[in-house]
Amino acid sequence: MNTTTQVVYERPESLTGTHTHYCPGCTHGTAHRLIAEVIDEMGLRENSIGVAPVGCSVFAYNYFNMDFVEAAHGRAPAMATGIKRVSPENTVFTYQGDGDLASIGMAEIMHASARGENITVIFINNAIYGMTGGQMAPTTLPGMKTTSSPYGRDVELAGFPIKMAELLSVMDGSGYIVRRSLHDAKHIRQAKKAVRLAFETQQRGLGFSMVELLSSCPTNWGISPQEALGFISERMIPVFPLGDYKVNPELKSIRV
Amino acid sequence: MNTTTQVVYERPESLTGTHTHYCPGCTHGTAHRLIAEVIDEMGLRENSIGVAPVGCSVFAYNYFNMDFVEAAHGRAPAMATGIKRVSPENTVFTYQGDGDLASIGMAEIMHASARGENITVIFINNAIYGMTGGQMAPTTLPGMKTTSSPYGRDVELAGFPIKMAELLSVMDGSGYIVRRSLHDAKHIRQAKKAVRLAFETQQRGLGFSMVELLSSCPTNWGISPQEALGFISERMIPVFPLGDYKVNPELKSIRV
Amino acid sequence: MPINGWIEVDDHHCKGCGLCVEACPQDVLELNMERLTPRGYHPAQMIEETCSGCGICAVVCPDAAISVYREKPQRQAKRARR
Amino acid sequence: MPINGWIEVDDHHCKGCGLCVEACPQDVLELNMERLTPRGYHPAQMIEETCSGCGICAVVCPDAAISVYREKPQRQAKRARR
Amino acid sequence: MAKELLKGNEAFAEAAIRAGVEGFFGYPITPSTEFLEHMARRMPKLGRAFVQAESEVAAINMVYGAACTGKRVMTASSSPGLSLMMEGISYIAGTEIPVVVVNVMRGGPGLGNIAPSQGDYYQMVKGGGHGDYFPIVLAPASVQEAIDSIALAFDLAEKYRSVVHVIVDGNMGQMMEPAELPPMREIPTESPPWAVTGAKGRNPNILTSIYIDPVDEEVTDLRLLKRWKEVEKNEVRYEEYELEDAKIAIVAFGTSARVASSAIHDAREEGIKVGLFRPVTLAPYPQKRLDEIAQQVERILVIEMNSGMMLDDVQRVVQGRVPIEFYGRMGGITPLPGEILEEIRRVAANEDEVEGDPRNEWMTRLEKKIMGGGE
Amino acid sequence: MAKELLKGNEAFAEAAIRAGVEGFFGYPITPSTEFLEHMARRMPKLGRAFVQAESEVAAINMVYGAACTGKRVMTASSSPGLSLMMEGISYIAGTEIPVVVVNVMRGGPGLGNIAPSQGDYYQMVKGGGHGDYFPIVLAPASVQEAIDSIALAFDLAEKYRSVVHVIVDGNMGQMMEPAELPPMREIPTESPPWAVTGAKGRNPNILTSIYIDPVDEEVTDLRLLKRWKEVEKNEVRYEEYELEDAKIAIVAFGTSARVASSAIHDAREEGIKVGLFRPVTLAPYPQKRLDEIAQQVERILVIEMNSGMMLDDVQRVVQGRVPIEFYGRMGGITPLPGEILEEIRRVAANEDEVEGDPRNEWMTRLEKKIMGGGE
Amino acid sequence: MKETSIIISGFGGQGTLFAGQVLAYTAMDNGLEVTWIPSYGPEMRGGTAHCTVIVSEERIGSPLVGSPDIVLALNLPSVDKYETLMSSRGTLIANSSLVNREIERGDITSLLIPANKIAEEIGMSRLANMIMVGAMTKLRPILTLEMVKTGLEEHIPERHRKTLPINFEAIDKGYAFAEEAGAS
Amino acid sequence: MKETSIIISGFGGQGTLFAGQVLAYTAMDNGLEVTWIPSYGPEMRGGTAHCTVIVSEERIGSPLVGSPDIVLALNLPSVDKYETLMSSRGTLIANSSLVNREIERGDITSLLIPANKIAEEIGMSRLANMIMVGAMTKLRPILTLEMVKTGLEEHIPERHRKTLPINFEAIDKGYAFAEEAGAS
Ligand SMILES: Cc1ncc(C[n+]2csc(CCOP(=O)(O)OP(=O)(O)O)c2C)c(N)n1
Ligand SMILES: Cc1ncc(C[n+]2csc(CCOP(=O)(O)OP(=O)(O)O)c2C)c(N)n1
Ligand code: SF4
Ligand code: SF4
Ligand code: SF4
Ligand code: SF4
Ligand code: SF4
Ligand code: SF4
Ligand SMILES: [Mg+2]
Ligand SMILES: [Mg+2]
Repeated sequence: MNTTTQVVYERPESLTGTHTHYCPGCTHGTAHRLIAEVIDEMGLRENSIGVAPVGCSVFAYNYFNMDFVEAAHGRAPAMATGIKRVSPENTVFTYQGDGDLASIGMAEIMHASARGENITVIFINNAIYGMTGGQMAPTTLPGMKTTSSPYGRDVELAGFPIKMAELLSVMDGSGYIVRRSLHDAKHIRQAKKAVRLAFETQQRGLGFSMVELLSSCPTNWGISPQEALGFISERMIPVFPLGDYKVNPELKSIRV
Repeated sequence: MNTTTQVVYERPESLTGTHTHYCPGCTHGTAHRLIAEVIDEMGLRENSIGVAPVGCSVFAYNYFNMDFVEAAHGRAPAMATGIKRVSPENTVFTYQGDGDLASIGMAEIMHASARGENITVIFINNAIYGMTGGQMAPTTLPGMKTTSSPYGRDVELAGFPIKMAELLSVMDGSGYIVRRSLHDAKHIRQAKKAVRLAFETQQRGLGFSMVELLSSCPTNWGISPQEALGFISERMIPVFPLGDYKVNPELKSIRV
Repeated sequence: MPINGWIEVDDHHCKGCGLCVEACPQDVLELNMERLTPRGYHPAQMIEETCSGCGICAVVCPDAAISVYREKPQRQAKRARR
Repeated sequence: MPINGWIEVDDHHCKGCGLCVEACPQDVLELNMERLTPRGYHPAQMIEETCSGCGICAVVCPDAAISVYREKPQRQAKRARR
Repeated sequence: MAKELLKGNEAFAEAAIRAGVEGFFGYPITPSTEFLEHMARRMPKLGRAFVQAESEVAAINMVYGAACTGKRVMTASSSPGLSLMMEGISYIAGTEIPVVVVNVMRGGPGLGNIAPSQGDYYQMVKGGGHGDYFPIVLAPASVQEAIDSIALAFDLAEKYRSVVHVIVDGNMGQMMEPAELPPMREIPTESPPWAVTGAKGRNPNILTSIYIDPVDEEVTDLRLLKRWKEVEKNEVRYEEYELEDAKIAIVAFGTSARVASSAIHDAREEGIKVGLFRPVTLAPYPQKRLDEIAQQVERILVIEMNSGMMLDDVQRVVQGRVPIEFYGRMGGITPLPGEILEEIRRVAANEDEVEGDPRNEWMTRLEKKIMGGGE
Repeated sequence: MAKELLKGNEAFAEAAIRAGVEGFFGYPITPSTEFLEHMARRMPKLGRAFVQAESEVAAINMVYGAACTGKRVMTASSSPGLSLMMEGISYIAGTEIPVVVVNVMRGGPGLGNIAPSQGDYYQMVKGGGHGDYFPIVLAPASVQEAIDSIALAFDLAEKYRSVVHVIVDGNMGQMMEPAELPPMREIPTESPPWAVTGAKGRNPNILTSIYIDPVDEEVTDLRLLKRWKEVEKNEVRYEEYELEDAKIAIVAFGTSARVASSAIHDAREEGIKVGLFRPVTLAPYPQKRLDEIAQQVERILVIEMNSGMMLDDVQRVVQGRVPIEFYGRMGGITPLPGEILEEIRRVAANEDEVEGDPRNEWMTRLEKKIMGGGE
Repeated sequence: MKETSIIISGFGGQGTLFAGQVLAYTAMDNGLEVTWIPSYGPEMRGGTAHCTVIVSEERIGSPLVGSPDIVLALNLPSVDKYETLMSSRGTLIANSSLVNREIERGDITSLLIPANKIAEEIGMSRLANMIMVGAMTKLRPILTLEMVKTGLEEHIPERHRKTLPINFEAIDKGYAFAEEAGAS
Repeated sequence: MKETSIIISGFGGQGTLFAGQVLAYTAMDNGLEVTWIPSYGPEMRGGTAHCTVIVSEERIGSPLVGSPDIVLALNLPSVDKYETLMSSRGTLIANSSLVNREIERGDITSLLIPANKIAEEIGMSRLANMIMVGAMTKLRPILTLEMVKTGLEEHIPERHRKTLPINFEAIDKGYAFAEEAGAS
């Protein structure tokens, strides 16, 4: 039988060739890939404007092969709102860490969703401040040690992890709010579908869309990349259950 | 039969004698009264520190007969956090409008509740910015005309009303989160019980407590005080359902 | 019916909003259109003697302008804790 | 078993994190401890020829360093849309 | 178009619309709120973007985003609102994109009050945000001039890829004056080459203010500084009134300058040779001309609605050539022509050297005035 | 206590603890984060309050609240974080309560970078917030001096019910130097009379910054200004090095001054009579002494890690008595002693008049330097 | 006339700001320089509302005055405040319906006019402000009766146009009252 | 010695910062002035980590130097960067385990030492940094072998105290290698 070569996987066009500054095994890279793949599949590269946060992914604009802006810490949803309102024809997305989105940027993310801004938010929940060297995030697990919770997060003093998908699903302006994980191939595939649906939400004008991705930070968790994936599945998922928190009925029919 | 005079109602000690600057029939006054009555009943006047917002109630400190500070717009929960953390023995409460709490102060209220700060928040939802002359609030009803939504709030452009009690009830740090109304005697009595329970939550160290009070703004709604009460019951309650959104089980046994 | 309740309205606080007038189940209140308070409002006043001392007017008054009193049989004569 | 899949690892992107090694269901990957990439990492490499072309390694690779190819019977020979 | 009687804030907002503003993002605050309210009425009807943001922090970041698309966008606020925008403004400056910000100043610090003030001079002119950047600052003194300033602000912002502040006080925002609005400008259909619009048929555009390598940041800072030197060369604006033969020069901006001109009018009738130097651009500061004037007059009197902020710049420029006196009102009080006339008379009569900080004597006089009897 | 090798940020934080700080509220940001991390380790063990706030906006408002109770409280951050605190700082100033704020400055504007800078001079010294207020600003130049500054900052804050900024750059925050920590101070048990503590047995205390009647606000502003005059009278601090016989005075603060002192050392070996004037308090600015020095030397060279901000103040003070030159590095670059030595040589050799803005020539030289070959 | 300053002051709701705008429009339409500035801000709820109108043949410097030339005082606090501040030879017109005292200063022209009462008589109590304006056109005709009427006609908001006749009536009544009373 | 500047540079994880701290502590304990300053900030992930140590008998002005007197270069990029910058008559010690080239400058003293290899030989590959420090105490004894050992003993974190002997061994090996090699 004659055979030919089939490409099962190749680097997406929506990524540049630049080597990332992420630590080995950090799933920021995985998230980037998924977004790039989805944008390729939907043919949106030349139409998209990304908004990078302040956080480890601050240089995201060097890795995505499309127009990008860099927001102030936490303000990416406001910046995206500004862009989308004057350029509704563009596909606008933010990429934000948990410090960025859930701590300093809490007001902006809540209001972007309340307004039902037609933007897509990719939210990287790695339970830590990666960029500044491992401080407690709003999503840090109870008891987890960080440089600013050196005795383990004491919920009496430092409060409880914030569940953004749950919160944003309360908002009437939200069209698509889900939580996924990046800890193994199956979950990564599910995450990609969610990213696709989030962009579909925007393309159809169904309001605010957010995909929360449980992500690893081997460096600041102080464990190996592989152990970090185990930490996600064993420690994070129980606190941040995966699932669909809000899905506009119009999206249910889409097959991706 | 001999009779004696029983005092059914007298002005609470926790209010000063100062005439308020509120418009006639504005239920800000009602809310003040309830807080003062509860503080009197619990004997907390000499222990309490109130935090006034920026909003029509900016001068609350002139009306309450206790120590008070004036916060920057929206930041009352942060200010209260600062006070409570260094003075845990004091009873600390904020009094905030919907612009203050749900718009500019969204991050601070969400995080105070996430941290389970042992403070009490009285939230006056009057669906408008009173002080600045009637602009749209995050709680303005769909279709409602304000000076910044002159054609009626268009949810496509200006988003949907934000439901703070629902949102705050998602937070693990919240001990007592309820919504009440000030539109008639029965509801005012229920509101007072809620205010009481909110302060009890604080006294027992059960975390963050918030009472959302649906309140009137006859001036900026452009209707009479009596009509304004009707507006609350007929128009606001359907959008902001009254109820207990989160109640720490330890509170259930308290009779007030 | 004998008097068993009455109210006092404080001129300093009353703003003539009329909420007590609407709320009184005995319908014994009215705004006094003849008189202005020092702050320029027509204050509320009792116009009939059938007040039950139920306190509803005080509960709805945003300005804590109303005090409510009631006659009580002596047995329970202890002054209520305020 | 005949070869029906293979992968290529891009030295420029691979950081030797080992996630592909752990994920490969055919257990055909390993980090090359003999070699450093220009950026100083031990890159992943195929060590056996039993790759199924399943693509799992590429799915888990955070650095999009892996390309995956598969032999296909000619009937379905249309190059897959990328 | 004929003159109409226009309310400051509404006129400025309408001027922005006529200048082709495509996005307004703001948050209500007295005494600038009518600006936002006018935008709420007009922008949706024109199919342009209006968002009442959740805060001034969000508003300036919406402006930041929208400006990145190359469209004309702006915000307007008042003093505390501006403080909340400082981070965003520093980012905008560092990203080198054009943005117009209007500040209708009120009394401070803190919550202060809503009365007219010029107490944000330092914040607006020296850069209240972090890092080295150089906003252009226009300080018009009439409704008409403010209207014209708005279009000018957009032009300067675009020409120099800069932040432009238009600062007025509550008086200017709230008053009505006859003025003429310009015709509607056409909105340009082409985007500037740096704008993010989707990377169709070109390399991606990236707009950022991070330069992690200090060398790159220094190059950027130097580029900003050199551009600023261009601004200093080309864009200095000022107005003079009765200065030709003046022995006393009043230096004042905005409302203070207006009020001073009334007083000068009266003083001239008394035979006092006094004139007005009014910087229209507070940044770039019209230092060359002020320097010349300092060589002509015998005394300078700086008048501000603050504790003496522009005074620093006047002292820096005048370099001790001529004595400088100061008169200020603070906390939301607008000086009246009569007060300034008195000051002019005092300065005209008094030939003493001014010793040390020009504010010292003023403070004593002011204290007597406000403690002994009040306004 | 003996000297230890201490890391700047940690030492400053520990100094605050020893000075009796009862509450720290902050948000991580490079290059000040170790300050917060040290507090996270130490404060809970001491039973004192530590909160990692959700943002710098929240942090400064937590500080604001906590300070209202009369306890010693503080925050620490870096440049963009400071911009977000401007509203809160203006409120604190307007409420007249003592607060200490540490800024470990980095390169800007915007996100910039994390390298050491002095680019927040305007923001910190002139008041980046709205309205008329007067922060005290200390600029220590060694780890030991910074340690001592922290206790001093609390004392000054309380004495004058004022905001006190301690500003250093990333170098100071990150470096280790032998230094001695002071012993633990006792925490006062009594509250100041104005503090909110619960109105037990006294009339309620109200702490606010709103004065809706401009007359009241003006009285407040005047009170602040008069207090500031007291500060100017009592609290000026500076350091001099090799100035006695100097013909050239370098004026620099913080790290720039340290680096300059190395260069001065070397220049003296070459026989160049150069000395250093180092303002320790940037506000109040040591203007009287600088004025005297200006009458002694032949030339002044201002050195900063920014585009020439303190330069404005030097020009204002010197009043043209002696030519002023400028040398700055921007964007996070710390000048090296060798560069400054070169500048000293140049200034010593060159007897030309300096024309116009002292930055003009510097810009040309800097451009050549960084464009032609880089760092 | 070189420059004339007018303050119209009363309770919120008495139409002081609108009355001032009518004067300002009228001045503008007649080729004069003019400024109008209100006391502003709902943040100042309570107290009086007033506006200052300055009319001049030359460019106007200050839009504010310390000593107004003309004051229309619709309530007692306004009389209390401005009687002392007014410039000598100024004109104070006070609404005697709400001002139960005499004017004391002798160096000014003053008129007590029962503006509320007259307004009620013509059937629209809100028009006390126009009664006062009418009186002013008699006592200080920098803007004449006819000019003001034309100004009003040109600038009355469309939704109130039907009240134009009764507004005219109010102005006329004010004018007539002033004419009859003479000034003290 | 008046003032000596030392830069220790390598990949993150090679212990450059700690090695610098050992020198700084040693200097302080021996009554010298000293500053230590790192390249900092996780925001600069990737690239090299280095620190600058300045040791002096007088108060130290600049904690930074343009032309270091001594460089311990643990990897190739560090050699590339500092070889050109070093002051003449400076001392460059390079880790030949990771530096596969010769030192070119002739006006400096240089030593190539296979620090990783020696460290692996003594059984703790992390100690390449201490091998380098040992070599330095031979070539530039501003801080002697004994001083550095005492310094390390005084300041090694408690949890690492058990590694003190092997650290000493590393320092000794470095010293010995430098002694044997002489310098080029
Ligand atoms: C206003 C401001 N505050 C603080 C910082 C410092 N900072 C940079 S990134 C960051 C947090 C990053 O954490 P996260 O958003 O979770 O992203 P990650 O690095 O984990 O991906 C902080 C606090 C900043 N740059 N600006
Ligand atoms: C930073 C800042 N932005 C805006 C304002 C202006 N402002 C004062 S109160 C207010 C809104 C008040 O509305 P709300 O909180 O609902 O209170 P209400 O008056 O309705 O009781 C605004 C926007 C301000 N004082 N400070
Ligand atoms: S620090 Fe953590 S989040 Fe940041 S790149 Fe490294 S592993 Fe990823
Ligand atoms: S404006 Fe509205 S909320 Fe404010 S006092 Fe008046 S009625 Fe109450
Ligand atoms: S107490 Fe009851 S019955 Fe009496 S006046 Fe009040 S509401 Fe009416
Ligand atoms: S409810 Fe109170 S304020 Fe209103 S009319 Fe009655 S007594 Fe007066
Ligand atoms: S394609 Fe599948 S089988 Fe082949 S190497 Fe990758 S994971 Fe292993
Ligand atoms: S997962 Fe990717 S980066 Fe990691 S070792 Fe495999 S190919 Fe290299
Ligand atoms: Mg994170
Ligand atoms: Mg409200």
